[in-house]
Amino acid sequence: MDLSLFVIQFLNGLQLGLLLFLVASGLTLVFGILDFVNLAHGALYMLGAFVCAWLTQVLGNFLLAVLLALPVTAVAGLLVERFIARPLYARDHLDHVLATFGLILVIDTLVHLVFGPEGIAVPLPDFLNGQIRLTETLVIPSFRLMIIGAGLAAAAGLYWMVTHTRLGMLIRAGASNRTMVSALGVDIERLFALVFALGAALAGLAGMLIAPITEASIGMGNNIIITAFVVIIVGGIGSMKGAFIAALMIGLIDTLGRSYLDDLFKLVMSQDAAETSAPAISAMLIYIIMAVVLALRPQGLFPPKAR
Amino acid sequence: MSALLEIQSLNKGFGGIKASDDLSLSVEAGEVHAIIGPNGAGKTTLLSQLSGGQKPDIGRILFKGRDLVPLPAHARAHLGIARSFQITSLIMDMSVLDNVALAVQARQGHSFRFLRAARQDASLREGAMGLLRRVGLEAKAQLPTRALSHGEHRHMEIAIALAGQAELLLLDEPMAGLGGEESAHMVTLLRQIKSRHTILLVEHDMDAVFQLADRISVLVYGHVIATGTPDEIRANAAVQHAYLGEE
Amino acid sequence: MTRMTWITLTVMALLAVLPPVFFWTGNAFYLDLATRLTILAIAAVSLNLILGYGGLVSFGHAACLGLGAYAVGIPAHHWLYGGMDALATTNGFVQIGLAVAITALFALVTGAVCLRTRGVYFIMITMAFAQMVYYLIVSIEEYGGDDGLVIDTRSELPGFNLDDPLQLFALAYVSLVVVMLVVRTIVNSRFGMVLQGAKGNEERMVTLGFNVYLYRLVAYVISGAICGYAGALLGNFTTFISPEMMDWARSGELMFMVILGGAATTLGPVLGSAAFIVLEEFLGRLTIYWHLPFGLMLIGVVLFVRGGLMGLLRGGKE
Amino acid sequence: MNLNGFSRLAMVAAMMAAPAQLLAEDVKIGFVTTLTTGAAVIGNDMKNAVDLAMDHLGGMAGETRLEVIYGDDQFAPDAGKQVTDKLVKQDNVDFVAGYIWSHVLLASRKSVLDAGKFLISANAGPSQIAGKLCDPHFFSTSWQNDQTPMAMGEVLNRQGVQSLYIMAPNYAAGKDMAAGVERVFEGEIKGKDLTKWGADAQLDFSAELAKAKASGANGLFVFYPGAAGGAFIKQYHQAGLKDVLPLYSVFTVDGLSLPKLQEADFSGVLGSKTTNQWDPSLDNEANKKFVSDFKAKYGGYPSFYAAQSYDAIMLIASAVEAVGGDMSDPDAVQAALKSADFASVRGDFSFGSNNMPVQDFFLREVVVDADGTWTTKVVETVYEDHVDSYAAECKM
Repeated sequence: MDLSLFVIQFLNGLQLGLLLFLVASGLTLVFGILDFVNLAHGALYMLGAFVCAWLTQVLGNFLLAVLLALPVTAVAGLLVERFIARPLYARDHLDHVLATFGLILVIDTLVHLVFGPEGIAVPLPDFLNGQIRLTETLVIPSFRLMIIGAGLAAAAGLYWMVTHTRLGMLIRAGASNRTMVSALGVDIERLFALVFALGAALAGLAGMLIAPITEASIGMGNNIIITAFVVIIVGGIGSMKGAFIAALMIGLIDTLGRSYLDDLFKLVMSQDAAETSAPAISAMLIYIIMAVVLALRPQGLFPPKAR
Repeated sequence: MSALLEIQSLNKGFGGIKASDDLSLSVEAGEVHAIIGPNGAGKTTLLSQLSGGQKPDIGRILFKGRDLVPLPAHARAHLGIARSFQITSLIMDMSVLDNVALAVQARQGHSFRFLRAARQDASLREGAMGLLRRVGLEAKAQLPTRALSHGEHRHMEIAIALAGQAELLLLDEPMAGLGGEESAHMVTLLRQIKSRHTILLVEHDMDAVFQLADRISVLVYGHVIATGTPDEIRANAAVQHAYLGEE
Repeated sequence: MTRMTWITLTVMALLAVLPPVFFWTGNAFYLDLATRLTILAIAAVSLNLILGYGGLVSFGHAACLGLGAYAVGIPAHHWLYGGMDALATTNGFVQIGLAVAITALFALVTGAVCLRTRGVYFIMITMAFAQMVYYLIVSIEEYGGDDGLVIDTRSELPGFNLDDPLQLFALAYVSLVVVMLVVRTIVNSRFGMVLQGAKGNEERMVTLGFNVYLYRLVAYVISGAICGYAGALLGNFTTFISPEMMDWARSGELMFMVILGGAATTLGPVLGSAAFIVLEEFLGRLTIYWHLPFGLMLIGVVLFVRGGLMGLLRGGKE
Repeated sequence: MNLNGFSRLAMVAAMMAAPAQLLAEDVKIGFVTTLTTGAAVIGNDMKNAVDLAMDHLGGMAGETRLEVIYGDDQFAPDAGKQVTDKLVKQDNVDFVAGYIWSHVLLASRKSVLDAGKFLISANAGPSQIAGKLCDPHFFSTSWQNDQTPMAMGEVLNRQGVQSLYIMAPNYAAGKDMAAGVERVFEGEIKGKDLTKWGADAQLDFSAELAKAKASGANGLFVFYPGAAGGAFIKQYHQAGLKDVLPLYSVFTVDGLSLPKLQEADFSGVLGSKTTNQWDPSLDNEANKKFVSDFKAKYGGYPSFYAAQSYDAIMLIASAVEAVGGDMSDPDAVQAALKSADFASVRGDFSFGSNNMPVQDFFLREVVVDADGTWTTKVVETVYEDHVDSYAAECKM
């Protein structure tokens, strides 16, 4: 096996894992603290990508566009919280799933109406558009390294926030004991809105980071949301640590599966069969992992302490 | 009299808190055995371990000589243990009669019967009506459960516990939240039941406990500090300390 | 109750009469629409058994629909193009039997795992299993993979010619009525009482001595098998089968049909699928942006209409 | 006026028949394409071309009024089949045209042909429909999937490329494209990746690109239609593969992706090569009119999808005119279609035995035009009057 190829694929997997973490962390926050299932979380990811792409075209500067697009997605999150999530907190998960399923349709169509169907390409500044040569054979696009860097920074920031700030303390308390938090005299409505907005911004950030690679396109969120759910279920709902570990795990498995599974399959089946079944089986891998994890640990790998 | 239920060195912890701490206790057949103790003493946790809702960390629970610990909750019910809940645990969306009929159905064996309409099944209906008559809720049989008062819910709990014709009834605070008249009514009801069942009663209402219990065990921090007749317990210094000393 | 019975009979009578009338007056397409509606209604009724009465929110029910369709498509495919002689047949009894058996087995195996979990974990793990089947089918080149499977021949049943759209509709309609009666009987039986009791209060049912897990598993298998039957009909209706049928969005639509119509009611799933299909068709004609009003309506129904259409028909009281 | 019962009846009958006759004079064309999801960018381009063709025709084929009804396949075969059913059964169209996607076409084919209507593909050309599933009532104004990549294989041979890595989406056309280039290319195939396609297609190709590079191939052949094409090109450049692993693409760099690539200034795409049966620079009257009017009306170059859609409408119009709007004799309409008596924007055009076009294939290069817009021009002719590989399998 080619070592430098493996390293590159490992970095690719890491990049995917970190993007997944950004989406999943918001999801697990909303889910763990608000007990709200938000299928439309992926739509916020898409919204982030589109707003950022549009701003990049208008302003001509990607980084500036990201800075401006972040609060926009946070506000979008606030609106979703106020008008859809809040009236449904007291209802069961089924209602959450259905309402946010409807919201996906609405946001997808609105984006189609506003930005057109074709998606938007995002030009990068030159210093992000090249490659970085790590060794003679190890060359990686610099933007992908930046995604890894930004993802790690966001993860570190989240970790610091959860462990060291008052908001983080409330979040931790809220995840395990909601009545206690409200008994402390905290305005639970404001806390929930804040958490929702934070989750939306994180998802939006993930969308902004991927847009220069894949372009902002309609339906891009539906692709990632299911994977993100797998991540938080495997990690244990409400657990930041679980989300982080599961995201990296699934990012790596998915990428390495796509890279090596067909070679593996060629050992036991015809070349053609291997080439067509490998991508499908590698797509299946993450679900298999989830089923196995849940069969053994019905609460995920890192269940938060008793609620 | 022989011990129907023998609890041996039960331990159960949640994080740092010990809900059951080397807890041993025996319940004689035919007696009303009351468990009292301050809030957080681990009374409900004890009942949950008996009915199968929670598993002890260590310890044995012998029912008629057989260890219950490895058995799932539904299997314990088949052995003859029924439980009522401290917080009313009824199926609110169903009618009063349906709730009790389900309990009768449970006693009659498995319910993998798909064809005959259960609501037209005389053996279920009549059995359930009989029980409702015993607890005085006959007239409200067809109402949705959520339409009944709290006191009536407590009576339904008793009817459901009786439906199983269980040898051992685990009653978790049947008087909780009842007004004076309702309490008196409940005490009368339990007196009637007493002759036919062994009862393990968890209760805060001391008047009721001293009226009903043959023996009383006092639980403090998951440990039994005293067991005895009502008179013995009244006189026990440790109990007085546990209840009054910390005030 | 009598009022509900009247409404149910009226709706079912309309569903029986209107489609043939459309057909005879030269609107064959509306008969097709009604057939699709009827078949999806069977799937929705089956989902209602576990979701409405059992409280088990399965987000992977479309997998059973797809598996049922492939159970028709794969034997037909081999019959047309050779290979796997043991499987090659157009015999409707074999195909439909296969559909029911496979989906029952699928429900048994996945249900055994899924039912160990609760709440949102259950929602997600049912979806995960459906996705696995989706990708499994995609990976099988022989059966068209992503492109799906075109079957140029329908199931052969004595006395029925399924190539005749009227007869296909008749079969679907009769099936729907039978399935509604079957589910109704199950729900009212002792078994059904346990299932509903477990939805209302699982702990209570366990303490009473019911092995709730087992009852739910049996309900899950029954529901899956009925949905597999609906899938076999759907395969015969479309003569085109693709993994798309099992997409999680399809499962979401089935859930929506049940909720829109009114969960835990006999007629609800039928009303829900009717409303769904009709809206999809006619909003889609008005604008390519029909997902916008459709999505808004979905949100509106969840927010404001408790008990779905059946709730409205009952006059608001639960 | 004094009418007896019989003549009254006759009058009523005549009145009822009259609108039916009027309707019969209108010939209806159903046009199925993708109008939602990201792939709507292709569908809109095709729709624009159809509208332009209708403008050029003045909405008439000779004395007969034409009407076009659009259907959205939502990028999914089942939805495509459903909308086809509606066009055939409810709108009672005479022709169903369009179809970007091979799997949508395969799913919908039976609905159209069983109803005795004519099916005109304006893009998709899966191998089955050119071979064993061919049908007298099916025609194509595009190509069989294998042909364009075969032309690319020929180019690779001529340029002496030794080894190749192949990437394509995992669906009917993707597999056909890979098969096409493999059939002709004489060098070594170092590896092949088929990636997830559909409404939730894989758009991040990092793992595949890394594999392709590590394989040591001399060239990279790709097929990524629509929005995926732009995304692929960007990642190819971000990975810095331009000099290491030259790109040979089909249906990837086109009139739809170039404007976006230009907007994002991916100048690396300039000079890259692709094969096709049409190019905006082709020198014939029909094409000049089509391209200049399209640019005037929609403000950009048409794509090959647009060109094929334009031809599809022109083909239908020619046949309708030839039979004088009388759709009652299917054989006459069939013969009129088969004669392909219209001015195709690709110049010479005729149908082979399986009703697929027999046509030339060109090598094209991405260049900057006089106004500074990125477009393509013809470099050389690769194949002349090329017949697809499945014609022999068609028994018709």
